[in-house]
Amino acid sequence: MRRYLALLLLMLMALLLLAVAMQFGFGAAPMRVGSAINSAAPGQVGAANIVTSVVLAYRGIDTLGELAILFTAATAAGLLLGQRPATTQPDPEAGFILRHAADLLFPLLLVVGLFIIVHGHLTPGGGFQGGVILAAAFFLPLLARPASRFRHGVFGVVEALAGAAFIGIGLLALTDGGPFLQPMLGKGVLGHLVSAGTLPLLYAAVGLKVGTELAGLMAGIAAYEARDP
Amino acid sequence: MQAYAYWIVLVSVAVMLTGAVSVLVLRQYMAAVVATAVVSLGASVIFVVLRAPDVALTEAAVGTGLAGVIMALSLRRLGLHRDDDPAHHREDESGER
Amino acid sequence: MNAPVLMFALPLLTAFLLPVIDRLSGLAGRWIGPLVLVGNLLLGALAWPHLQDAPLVLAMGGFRPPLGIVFYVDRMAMLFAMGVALGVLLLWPAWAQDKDRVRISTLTMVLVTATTGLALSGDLFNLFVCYELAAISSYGLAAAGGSAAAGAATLRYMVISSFGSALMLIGIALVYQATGTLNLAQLAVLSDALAGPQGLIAFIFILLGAGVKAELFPVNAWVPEVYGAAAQRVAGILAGIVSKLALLIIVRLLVLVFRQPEAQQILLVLGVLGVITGELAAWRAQDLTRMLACSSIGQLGVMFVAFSIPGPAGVFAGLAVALHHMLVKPALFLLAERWGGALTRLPGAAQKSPLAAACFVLLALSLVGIPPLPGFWAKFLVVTAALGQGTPAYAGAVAVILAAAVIEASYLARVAAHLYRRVTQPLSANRQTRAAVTVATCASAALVSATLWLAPLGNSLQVTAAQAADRDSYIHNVFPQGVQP
Amino acid sequence: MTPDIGQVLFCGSFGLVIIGIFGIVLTNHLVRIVLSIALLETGANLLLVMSGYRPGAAAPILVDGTVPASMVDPVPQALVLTAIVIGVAVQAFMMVLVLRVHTAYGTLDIREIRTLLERDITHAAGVPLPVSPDEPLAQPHTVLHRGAQ
Repeated sequence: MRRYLALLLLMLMALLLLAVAMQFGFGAAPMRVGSAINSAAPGQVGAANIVTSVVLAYRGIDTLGELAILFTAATAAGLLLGQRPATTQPDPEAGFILRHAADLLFPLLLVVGLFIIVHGHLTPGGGFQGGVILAAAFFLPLLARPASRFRHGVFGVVEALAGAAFIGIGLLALTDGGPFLQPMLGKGVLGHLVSAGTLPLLYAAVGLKVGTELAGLMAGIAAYEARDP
Repeated sequence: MQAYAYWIVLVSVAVMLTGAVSVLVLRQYMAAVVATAVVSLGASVIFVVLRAPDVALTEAAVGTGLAGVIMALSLRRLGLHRDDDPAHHREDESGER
Repeated sequence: MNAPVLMFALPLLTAFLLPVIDRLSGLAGRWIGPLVLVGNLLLGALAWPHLQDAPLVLAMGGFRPPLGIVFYVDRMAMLFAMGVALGVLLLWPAWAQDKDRVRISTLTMVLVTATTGLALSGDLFNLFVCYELAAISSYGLAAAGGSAAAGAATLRYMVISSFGSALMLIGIALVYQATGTLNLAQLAVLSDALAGPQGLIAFIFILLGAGVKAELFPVNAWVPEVYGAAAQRVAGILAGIVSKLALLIIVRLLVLVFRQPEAQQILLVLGVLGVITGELAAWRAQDLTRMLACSSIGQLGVMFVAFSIPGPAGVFAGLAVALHHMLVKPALFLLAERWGGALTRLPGAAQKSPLAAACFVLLALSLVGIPPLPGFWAKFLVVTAALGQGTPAYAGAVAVILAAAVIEASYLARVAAHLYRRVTQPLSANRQTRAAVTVATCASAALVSATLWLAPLGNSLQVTAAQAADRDSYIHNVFPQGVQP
Repeated sequence: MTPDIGQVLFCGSFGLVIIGIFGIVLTNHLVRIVLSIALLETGANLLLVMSGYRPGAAAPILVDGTVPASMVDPVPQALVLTAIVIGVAVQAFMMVLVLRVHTAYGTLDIREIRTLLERDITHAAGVPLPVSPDEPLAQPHTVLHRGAQ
């Protein structure tokens, strides 16, 4: 009975949504704040990628909140996963292909990840996307050789310092009277690698933090005491 | 809007919706995870057509890559990753259609 | 004047650095959390005089409001921000064993950051991000007990909450598609674009999203399980403090953006249903923790009814009930740490810790609304504001609230009876912890002093509510020279 | 009447939302519920990006300094960047909880977990078990039927 009630409710909701959607003007974006940012961003922030200037400069607090969400998810997961008892024998060594592919891919993934982070303010991509690729790079050796110990300690320290760096750069603006998270260090020439002031530094902090956090999270799930089914 | 964009969107929406339905219908959970990744890829193609390259890269890297890896690792730990024959794995018929 | 921003940034900085600090010195790791909370309180006290005449508008990153995010710090926001700092300080989860202590302190500091952001922010999507941050840190804290029941209860809570936050995201997409902006003040100016069906559906989705943590009727099925399974201090924080902040989002949106009468009617109906289901479930409960959990659903239902009343009277009544509940409920949950089991285990408890039992009775009386205590004054405000509307719907709501007060009185009396039953053979009830007794006595002392100085407190609260409910002054404060997108 | 691109996109995003909600409400296996939540989030993200689109406008990225004539709204893209990462962070923690619950209760069916949860909470609180007549009298703490895995 409960199921048919739920089904009925969902049908009603589906019709409701579609009724609204059909007279939803697609392609008629009001562009109130959007066009103002599009015209102001290159001048005010100096980043070629306007979405990056929105993510880090205009809406920097959102990105700080999002960084905190990822940090909380990794911490809470670490809390629940706990340390794996040393007695359990690790998973078998990975196959030939995976081991050698992992050795081959590791440097490439690092380069691609760092490239995307560093060019966050010029081309599409940035801290989060590059950070995920870095996480894959850090996690790959553990996948290939499950016996090798994942150095949670080092990654924990890097993660904490990167997060503190993001907030530190934000608080730096307070020291000389400016508001929190104000972009500093001048804008440089639009389109050059060293431009848009502190934005690249912020995205580097985001990238490192995301990379180390997610690698720790994935290592935690992989090392969850291997129960053979 | 270029003409071919309409067809790209049409195909990727079709792929997304079939992927989404198959997430609920497929019996094996690893296949359901792959279906979710297909939906995510369809969405990232649409993001490219909607002139949102940043979002497309994020959806591909985070939505497909990371979510897929985490789900696959968890399924391995849950013992659901192999093609589970009913004898080995208790399949509660009442649960799924 | 950057004190409010520091109240947001410093707890987060502490949370990020806590693992490193704890590795350097265990003592620092143990005490830095409460220290930063005291710092938050001082910052709040520092900023309070500046808020007397006009609220503080802080543009983040120095970008003027419609482009960047703005923190709108009026008296109500600062009241809640300081309430969070004080509440979490009193309920600091000191129970954690050593190996989990660092992570649980980190999650608590992140929860303080998120709730402070919820109180201060003036941007719709930033409220969503802070709401998600509060949600994920409360998942971590609720499941931190490590028991299977805590994990399962948190899992069901996460399913409902993820469903709610996805709906909230759709609501924000609908609002952005109709107006093109996220700043609450500019949304208030453009609120007639949201008067149509699209606006109403966006309101319903955001209400359901924020309603999960505010224990709104259809989406509060998780409350008895999570508060029953999680640590009682975490339950106290979630029920007492975090639920009010989620409620604050809905109040801001109702006052500023969604002013169509259907929105208020929906809130009224869901509030009344919440009161009914909450009080009945609490009456049926056989253990103190579930009773307190369900009674907090009922109390929040009363708050929804109060905030659904248009105009400053509604905000004033709702604020009174919210602050009173914020003072009383965490202390009751703390007492439930030792007395949480079945009511049949309670006889003789008053003999073992008489002071705690006396505080319990005093707090319960105020919760029910016995005349001299502030609880009566808060409910009286709700009843008069509702009757002031004159419509039968509000009259029915008042009837439900009064009936709920009677039910509340009956089950709290049953608990008091169990507490004070004299038992001769070895007492089964266990003694209260020193921390719980001190917090309970602080809450009772605050309650008694509020009773004595009710008039001045009431007037200043009325001024705060009038300021919060004043839509035009909000728009003027954020855009002094008028809105130029 | 071939539907224009706007209606196709709406069918796609709302279709995802509705299938996601169906999946959460109607299926009982935890892994499927987690995947349905991911679908729901993807649908909501699609809707958010669509609300910032303008036909004929270019992506908001200045390629070697030339400012395109008209650009798409960058704000929803920044919001969706945040929303996607939030969705995956919550999903990762939920999977950790699924692992914990699976180890503790041995089942992944949300109905069984609900009954076991109620049993544990009432048992911990010391409240006598509400024995419903049509339920066989099971000992308070045995697991209903432990799955094979």
